[in-house]
Amino acid sequence: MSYKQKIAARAAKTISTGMIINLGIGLPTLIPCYLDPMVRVMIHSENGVLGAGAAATHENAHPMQIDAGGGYITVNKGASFFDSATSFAIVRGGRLDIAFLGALEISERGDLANWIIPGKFAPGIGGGMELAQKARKLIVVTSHCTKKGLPKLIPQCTLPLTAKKCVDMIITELAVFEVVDDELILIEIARESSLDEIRKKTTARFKAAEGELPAF
Amino acid sequence: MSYKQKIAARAAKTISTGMIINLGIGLPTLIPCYLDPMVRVMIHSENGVLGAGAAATHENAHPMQIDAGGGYITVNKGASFFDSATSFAIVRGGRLDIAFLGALEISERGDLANWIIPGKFAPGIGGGMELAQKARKLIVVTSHCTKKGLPKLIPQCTLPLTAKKCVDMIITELAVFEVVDDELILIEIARESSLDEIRKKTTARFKAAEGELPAF
Amino acid sequence: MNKTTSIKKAVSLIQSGQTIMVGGFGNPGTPMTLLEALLNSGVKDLVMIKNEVNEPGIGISRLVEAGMVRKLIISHLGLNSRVIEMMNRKEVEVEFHPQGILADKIRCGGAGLLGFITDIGVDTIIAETREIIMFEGQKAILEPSLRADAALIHSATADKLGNLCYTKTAFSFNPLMAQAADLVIAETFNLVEPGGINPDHVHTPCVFVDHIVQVENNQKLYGVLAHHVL
Amino acid sequence: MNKTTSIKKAVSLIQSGQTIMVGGFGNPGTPMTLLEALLNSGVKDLVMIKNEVNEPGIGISRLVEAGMVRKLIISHLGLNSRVIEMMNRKEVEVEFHPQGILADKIRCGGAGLLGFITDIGVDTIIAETREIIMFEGQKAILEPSLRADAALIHSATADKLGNLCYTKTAFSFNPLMAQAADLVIAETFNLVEPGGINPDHVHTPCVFVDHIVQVENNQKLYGVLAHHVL
Repeated sequence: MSYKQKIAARAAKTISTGMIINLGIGLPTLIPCYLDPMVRVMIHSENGVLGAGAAATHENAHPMQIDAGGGYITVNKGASFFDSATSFAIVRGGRLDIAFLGALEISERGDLANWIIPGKFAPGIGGGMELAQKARKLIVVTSHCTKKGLPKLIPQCTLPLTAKKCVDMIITELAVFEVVDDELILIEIARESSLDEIRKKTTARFKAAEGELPAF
Repeated sequence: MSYKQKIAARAAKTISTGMIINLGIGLPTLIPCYLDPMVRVMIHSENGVLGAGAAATHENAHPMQIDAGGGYITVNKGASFFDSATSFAIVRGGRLDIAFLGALEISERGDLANWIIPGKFAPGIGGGMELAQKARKLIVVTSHCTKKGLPKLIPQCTLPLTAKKCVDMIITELAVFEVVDDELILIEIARESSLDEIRKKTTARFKAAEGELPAF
Repeated sequence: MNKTTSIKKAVSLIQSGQTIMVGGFGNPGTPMTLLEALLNSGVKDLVMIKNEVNEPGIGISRLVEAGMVRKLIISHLGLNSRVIEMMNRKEVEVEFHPQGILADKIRCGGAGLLGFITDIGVDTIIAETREIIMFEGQKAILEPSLRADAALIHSATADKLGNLCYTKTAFSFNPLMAQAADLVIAETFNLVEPGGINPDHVHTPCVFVDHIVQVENNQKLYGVLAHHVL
Repeated sequence: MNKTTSIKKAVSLIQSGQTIMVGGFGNPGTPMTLLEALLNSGVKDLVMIKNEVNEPGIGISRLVEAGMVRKLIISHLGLNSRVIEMMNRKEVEVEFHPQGILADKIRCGGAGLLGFITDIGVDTIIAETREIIMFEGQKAILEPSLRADAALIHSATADKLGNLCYTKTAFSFNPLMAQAADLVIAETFNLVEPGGINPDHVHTPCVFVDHIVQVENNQKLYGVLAHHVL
């Protein structure tokens, strides 16, 4: 299992039947592979579909049926298609139970930065700002550190924000945190990791939940 | 021919093929009866239909198919149904070639008052304000005087306005006026009437168009 | 997620004092069965949002006439002389909006926007009760969005997940209100299984709808009003 | 009112210096044939509004790469490294908006409203370039509506009057842009006679559409992009 798969598998456990979820581009799109088949969710993709199914194959890909990441998709029974204004009425109207997004930085009070590195990476915001600000629950799924090995969970974001105090949960390959009352609470530790390692790789202040922490 | 029929017949002549028109409640709904059958228009009704046809009969009335006045209607080939936001996108987006409305008062610069008599008649504005303010051309079809015989074309409106400087043309049983550069121009006189009668029954300042005025 | 339920259970979720949106324009699209059940439920002190109030003895007018409605937020009272009289006697408070402005206030509420900016009515008395700003060189009204505790919706066809289709002039305010309330109850004539509606033809995606109630196309409630046929 | 015309005649109505909306999100809904004709028409100095810029060598990206576009108003540049490089070299100006905000700016333009009020982005750098007010006790952005000289629309089916139907994820920005431009040109795969579309299933009423061009469902332009299939 790669670190991405580990994160996706843990993220899948946050989802329960009846939920409406949105999966950001990249790592989040792996999450459905790890869903219990008994869990029935509806996947919203902001390009205008509710009820997205598995990725399409060369046999059943339809040129007019993609998700927001550009991949060809199937749809489940009960799906619907709609325009971009309706799609963001779903987002901003608070109809998404969970949105899963990646991160460049997360502050210790739950601010998220994930869309721009001024002067280096500025492809535009897409739907991320609205997803971050308005989903009922925002779960960040990300590697614990940057490619250079620097912590992503830091006291204050240095990059421009996607949204302030928007993150509800953070799932990395090392740990799971919840954000409660503007504080980071460590609630699970990866089997492969330890509190020590997490402390070393996290400059954001955090508390550990009481009792022995579950492993994942 | 009643005075209403005379007005409706004259109003029908303002319509040409390809136009999108909206008919206010009451007198304006008589206008299609006088349309040349060669003239193909699409009738918009603000309750959410484009392509309204003739009034329905007891035989073909459908309980879910009415116009904004509540009358059952038929629809023509190429009709469409839509919600109230789309319906007013048509109105406010300037997509109506002509809106026909009634009037309580019209000022000499083309202000219209037709929706409220404070303390006496206040059923609400409905779609009138948006029709008056945003139709490409607003044609008022009205009796020349009130039931008490008082002029409706007056120097300044005394009643609350529907919209300021919105009227493009006024058709009464006595006369046809155009509003050009905030001035009323008399352009036609009813066969049954005379310039003298119109002057007597119109306190709004107006000019007569040059040359002999056509009769209607 | 089968969202079908009984009319009794659905209407029991509406409480006195709440703000309720009601779809429809005239009879078409008015959720007649839901309104009748609400009438019989005995709730009171409601704020109701609708295009108009139907005609005397019909639809929402029955609730107003029964004294269950404290305030109406509407576009016009049409020909409902009974409710006009109640308004004049101050038995019901009425807040009027231009029709398309009311529609867009609701659409904005459903779209998670705070409000919109319009030049409609700037030179009229409706501007007196509204916030005016200068916007791009012109006078404009700031119009706040509108949401409700619950919306009562009429649909022609629904699937059990809550996807809705409307027909003819029964669209009107229904698709807008279906997005703008915390609790959305939709009645439907035709109930189908998921997959029974072409995904291109869904007018209201199921994410907006909480409960579906199948109702009978009862001609007493939904039939042609003879006095409106020429 | 038969609104069908030739692609040559339709595209000849677009002039250098104009602001043009282009429907679609990725390939689906992008009016590939209209864009190809526009590419060959030699207009320049365009301001183009689209969700994104397609991928290198595809759709609107071809016009940007050809230097015909002065400015892009979009939500993101996606994976289009060629256009990102052009932006970095200042060969094309890019104005970014959050995706749903861009959608609603266009919807507002089409609805004859001046703008809307939103809390999206108030605590971010996008607020720095926008007008901020206090609205109902909170910081909010006044977002002006957006219109264009012309809109290029892709539809699945159209009748000759200009009523449009979309399919699958090819809705996206098309229905919004079809309302928000002074000149609306729609391409369609299927052209039918008036009456050939159920009035309940019309997505864009014909009143918004000026010209219809029937185009071939050419797999070179509209086919599946193999690199996006897993």
